Amino acid sequence: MKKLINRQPGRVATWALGLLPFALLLVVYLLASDARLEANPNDKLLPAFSAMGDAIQRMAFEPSKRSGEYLLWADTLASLTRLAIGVGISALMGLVFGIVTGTLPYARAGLSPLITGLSLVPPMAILPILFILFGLGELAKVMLIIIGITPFLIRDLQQRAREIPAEQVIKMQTLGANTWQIILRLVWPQIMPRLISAVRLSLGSAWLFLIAAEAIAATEGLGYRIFLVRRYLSMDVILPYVLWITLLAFAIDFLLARYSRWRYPWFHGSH
Amino acid sequence: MKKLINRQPGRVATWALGLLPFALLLVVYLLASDARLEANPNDKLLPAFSAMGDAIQRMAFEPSKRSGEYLLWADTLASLTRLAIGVGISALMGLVFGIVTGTLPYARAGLSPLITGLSLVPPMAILPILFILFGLGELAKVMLIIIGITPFLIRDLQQRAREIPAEQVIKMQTLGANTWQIILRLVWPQIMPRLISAVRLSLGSAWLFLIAAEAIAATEGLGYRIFLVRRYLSMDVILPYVLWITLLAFAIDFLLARYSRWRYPWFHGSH
Amino acid sequence: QAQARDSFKVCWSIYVGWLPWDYGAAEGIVDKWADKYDIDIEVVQINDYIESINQYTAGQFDGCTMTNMDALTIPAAGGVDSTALIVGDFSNGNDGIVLKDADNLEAIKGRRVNLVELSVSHYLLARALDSVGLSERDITVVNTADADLVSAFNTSDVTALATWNPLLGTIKESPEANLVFDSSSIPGEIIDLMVVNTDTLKANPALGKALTGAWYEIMGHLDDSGFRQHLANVAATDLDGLRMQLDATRLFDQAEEAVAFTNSPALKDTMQKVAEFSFDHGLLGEGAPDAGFVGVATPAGVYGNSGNIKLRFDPTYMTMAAEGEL
Amino acid sequence: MAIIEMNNLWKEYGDQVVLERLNAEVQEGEFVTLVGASGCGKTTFLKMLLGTESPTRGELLLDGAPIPDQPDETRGIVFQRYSVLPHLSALENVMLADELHRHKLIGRAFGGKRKALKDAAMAMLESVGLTQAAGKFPHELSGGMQQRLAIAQALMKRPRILLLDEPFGALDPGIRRDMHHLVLDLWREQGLTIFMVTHDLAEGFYLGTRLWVFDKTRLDPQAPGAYGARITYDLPVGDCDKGTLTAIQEQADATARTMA
Amino acid sequence: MAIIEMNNLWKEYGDQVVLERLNAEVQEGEFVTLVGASGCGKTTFLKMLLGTESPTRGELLLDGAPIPDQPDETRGIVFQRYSVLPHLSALENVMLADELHRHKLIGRAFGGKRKALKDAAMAMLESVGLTQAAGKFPHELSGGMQQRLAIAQALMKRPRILLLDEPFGALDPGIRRDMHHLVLDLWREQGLTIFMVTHDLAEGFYLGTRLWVFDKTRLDPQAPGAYGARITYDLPVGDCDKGTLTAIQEQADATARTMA
Ligand SMILES: Nc1ncnc2c1ncn2[C@@H]1O[C@H](COP(=O)(O)OP(=O)(O)OP(=O)(O)O)[C@@H](O)[C@H]1O
Ligand SMILES: Nc1ncnc2c1ncn2[C@@H]1O[C@H](COP(=O)(O)OP(=O)(O)OP(=O)(O)O)[C@@H](O)[C@H]1O
Ligand SMILES: [Mg+2]
Ligand SMILES: [Mg+2]
Repeated sequence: MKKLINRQPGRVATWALGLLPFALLLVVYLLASDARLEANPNDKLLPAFSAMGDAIQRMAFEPSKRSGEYLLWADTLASLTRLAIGVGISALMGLVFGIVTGTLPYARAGLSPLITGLSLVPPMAILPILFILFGLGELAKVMLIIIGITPFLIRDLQQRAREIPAEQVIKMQTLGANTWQIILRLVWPQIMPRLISAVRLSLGSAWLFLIAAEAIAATEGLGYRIFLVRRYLSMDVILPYVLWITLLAFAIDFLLARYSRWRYPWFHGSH
Repeated sequence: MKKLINRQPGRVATWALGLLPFALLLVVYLLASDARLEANPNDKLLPAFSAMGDAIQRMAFEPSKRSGEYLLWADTLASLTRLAIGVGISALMGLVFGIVTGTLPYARAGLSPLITGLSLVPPMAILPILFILFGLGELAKVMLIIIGITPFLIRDLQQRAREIPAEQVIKMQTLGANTWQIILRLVWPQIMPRLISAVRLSLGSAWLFLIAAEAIAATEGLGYRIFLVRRYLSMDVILPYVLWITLLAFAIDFLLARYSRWRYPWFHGSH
Repeated sequence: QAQARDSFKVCWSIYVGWLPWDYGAAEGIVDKWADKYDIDIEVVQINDYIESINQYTAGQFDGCTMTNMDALTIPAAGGVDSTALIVGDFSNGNDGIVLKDADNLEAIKGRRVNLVELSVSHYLLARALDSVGLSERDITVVNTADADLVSAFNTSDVTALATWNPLLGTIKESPEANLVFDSSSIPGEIIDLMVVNTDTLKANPALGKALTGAWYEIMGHLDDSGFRQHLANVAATDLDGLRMQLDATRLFDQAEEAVAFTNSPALKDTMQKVAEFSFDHGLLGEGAPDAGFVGVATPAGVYGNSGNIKLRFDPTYMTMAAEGEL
Repeated sequence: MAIIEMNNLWKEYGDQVVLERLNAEVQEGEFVTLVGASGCGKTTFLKMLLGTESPTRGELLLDGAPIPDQPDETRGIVFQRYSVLPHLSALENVMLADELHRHKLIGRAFGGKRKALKDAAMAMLESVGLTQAAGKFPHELSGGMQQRLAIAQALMKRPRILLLDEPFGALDPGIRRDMHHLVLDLWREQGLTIFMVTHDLAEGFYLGTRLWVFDKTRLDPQAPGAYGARITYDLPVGDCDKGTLTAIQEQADATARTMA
Repeated sequence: MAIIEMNNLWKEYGDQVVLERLNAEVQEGEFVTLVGASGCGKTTFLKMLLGTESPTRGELLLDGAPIPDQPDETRGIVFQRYSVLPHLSALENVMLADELHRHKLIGRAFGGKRKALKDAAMAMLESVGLTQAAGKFPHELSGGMQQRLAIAQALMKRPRILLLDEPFGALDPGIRRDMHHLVLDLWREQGLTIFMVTHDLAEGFYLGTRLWVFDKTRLDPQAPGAYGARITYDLPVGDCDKGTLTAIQEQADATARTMA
């Protein structure tokens, strides 16, 4: 009998074991939901699957009466656009500042303490100032994402840029490269796959900030819808929305991982 | 003339450069605040430093009229207690599940997909369900922190546990260790310093969740105060509170780093 | 000191008394009136009520919807001279106090009461306690975010709360809920306003005219089914839900009624009660020596410090609407 | 009876044949050194002896029975790197085996028992010349000291077979010679059976009582994985002339070039 | 005039003296091999030649002027590891020097110009025997191929001085001998001046026209950092007998043991 630490489940066992807890969760939900609906048929907290199905049908496949839009898709589009812009800008800033502070000692001395300081400020606590600075338009919604994740991205990429072996920087110089060329041909390309990892790590927070921003000022978006129907405790809408957000988050993460493997084989080959 | 990439600022220059952006921020604030106060002497958005000084004096050194407490300290105590309990429980769960899933292939097959799934669910969107599960008392506040950061901790520590060189696991077995002993004498002690790193990484989110939790339902706490006085835009209280939170976050991070260096010299020596 | 301008921004948040602004914006009524006076008015929806007032106070908006109490404690106490341009309605059951396991208000004694601290719910609670000879010392106030009140009520930790619609309506649906007090017991004290910056209004009377004109045209659609359906959709409810909310609201759909309400001496008394409550809770700022520190001008006279009037109930534009002069 | 016996042993990873048709017997107390081009399967062979890899075909017997399919106390190992536990001091590293044995549940000893274990461990540290370094962590030790510590740690368990995978590859030549003496002394004292992989033919000859050369007898440059390595020479030490040495070296070089 | 000249050169890190009182001249075209115990400062010496460390005292002259205090194109280098850029294919690694030279701003060439650079790079790849591997990334190459690539990359810039820090330490003996031929050929063809650190005395003798032994002449076992290493032997190759070799080896071993 092998020690537990040496025992590997087979393919089928891996799948079965992986799905088991989800199945259990489902059963627990069904039981709890049934019990509550038994006690109060109008209970909204843990709706039956049929109720959620109706809600999905309504949100995704029937045009809304207010705007004639299919709400789920309109919300998804709005939220994904914001997420893309916010994460995109953050990634860009993370890349630029991460490379600059990671590569140039003078830039690091000047900017690192500020970035560390800013990364510790909880953005939700200074909302009024943020909104004054950035208004309440689309910019503000993505701004919260940017402020929320950029310091992390910068610090992570700065770290990664510093981890590039000194040997390679020296090698570049012996090949005649100046500072700009070192950044352009050594640091930047090597940071790119690490940027993708960092973005993957920060996506959870990005979603949180997006949902928070949409609850404050927006007229569509996944977070807005959840905020809006929360006042009526419409869990039949909220739960599918949450599931949908989770799926989207998973899909984005998966796609980024795939892209990175495809685009930067040298990074994944040597790690 | 050395290339920029090869130029290192001296000690003094490092300090000066590091402080410069803070000084600039301060000046910008002063100018903006002055301009606003010029236009409206009662402006609350960017209060003068004297107003903030008064607020600090009032919150920290005068007993509150309503409760007789020194509000800043009472709030700090309440928040730090919640933070400590929340992060402590999360760290414990991260440790246990991280080690178990990182070390035992069977446990990993069973729990990893669930943890990945859970880590993608935005906690703020399922508050109603969290409330029924955990109520609205202290437990709920701590719970939000736990739900917010535990999946990250588990996944990180699982990763770290898997990174322990296979050679060492084999070495333990040749020394006669069984699975339990390998966990107890190899994995667990080696994971501890990595737990501290992971906790440091997650503290930013922990603060966010704490503040969010205190905004939901509370009678004291730093987040509670900020959201309460936001009702009348008392930036003279909010800004010092935010600064204080930033300082606390910085201090905790610093202490954890120091503790880790002192307690786990072998970890920092070989990295 | 404000300049004459020709483009303005006003904001509103999702509450039954202010929902008509979205109808007006969507149906072009606001634009129509703005064009009439040669200006532009942008109507912006902000979900977070407090943030909308904060932004107005900080000068990001020229006008904003808010209650009389918040108008006093946030912009006015913050030194932003504000005018209640339109008195839209008062709460007549839209705000209420709910208890579990008891159907009389006295039973609230000793409980933890969840509500949005320092909001009109808090004021309502103070008035309610007053009416049964209790005070705030007899209970514990737990500040709870409005968005979370409904789900909070499902937990056993919560046995008493005060809130407004539509949250109140949702909570009342629960079999455990007993409404023990609501704003219909203090009619006219919780007033929903469109507040604009006084200086901006002085420099740009066109803004006041256009907003007022648009509002009463919107009010003219009150009984249209399209109007009601629109409001229900925006509020993410159905027609019944909307009717429930409207029934608890005393909407002044005729300008004359609003003018009469504003002119009545009761308004001054109400504002005194509100100011005293606010002062007791520190809402007028630490510098405030007494409840009358911030002066409130009403047609019936000034309450408080006439040297520091920051909130003005001015029926001028509503009167113009009533007399068809817009 | 032979302690280790191989009957037509094969090891493949998917399509790639690493080792093929190995047949040999090793008696208790032999010191077998393994040389061969990089990538020809020496480490893989040690892994099979260790139990972390299992044969694809054929038999690998320990005392006549199939070798256990996971590492245990009968076989000690020293790797080129990562061989000592970085979070324990030198002394703790050496005490570990006894502690694990004494207290199954907590794997730690206290009080008087600990004192006894400590004395035994200090004696072992002395025999490898690390008395001074007892309180130091591995990262404070030089490479040579770490490997000495690894050997001490492995020997505390008194394994019957000691596996060494290029244990001195990263060391200075001088230090390396000191280690040779140490290993030979310990081998003689404890009656160990040793399998040691090395890149250095001279080292292999100097240390072993028996030298195995792993090499591919058939080699397809287009598909280096099509055929596996075999034991091409199995030399009792002493029984070789200059010509054999050169032949071995040249053959191994040719293989390495084709595979690189 | 000598290409490299040292006058009373010292290097210290804080309290620790690494190198002391180095005096020597090296003529253009010499092949200097450096041997010595681990930690005695060979890499530190190369770093000073490279410009990443500067002398604490004394002078280090290139063509009679103080050596530039940062790496540049006059001095190429090959390290034991990390010597090629992992994110570029073998061909791109070799083309890099020319690309950087041609296009200061973007450091990349396109179209016809790229074609020309590519041909030059392919010729260089051929001379180190990597034609087949042109499109592969370094992680797909064996250690020996990576080092050949690193040499090709460095030589594209036609440096006057080539610094090699144990470039073949991680390679199989056979592969290593192939690399020796390669380096000697390139050195002769291009008239390079080479400084090469090695652990292997035989390698040092075989390759160099001149062999330097770095060693501490004074040694305090209690404070290994109190005195620095010097050049204890400076041998023109050929001028040595078996006795000298043994003496060098034993001296170096003794130092290594004290310092380990
Ligand atoms: N887990 C594995 N999966 C697939 N192939 C493997 C695995 N482990 C080793 N190999 C392959 O088996 C062959 C033999 O590897 P091994 O490490 O045994 O060589 P070695 O003789 O020890 O080489 P070296 O002298 O470089 O240590 C190599 O080609 C290697 O790529
Ligand atoms: N940046 C530094 N700061 C302090 N001490 C250093 C630094 N770099 C090297 N040293 C010390 O200088 C001494 C010489 O190191 P160096 O790397 O030059 O040795 P070496 O001869 O190349 O050794 P090896 O053969 O192991 O490569 C060592 O004792 C080392 O600890
Ligand atoms: Mg091997
Ligand atoms: Mg070196």
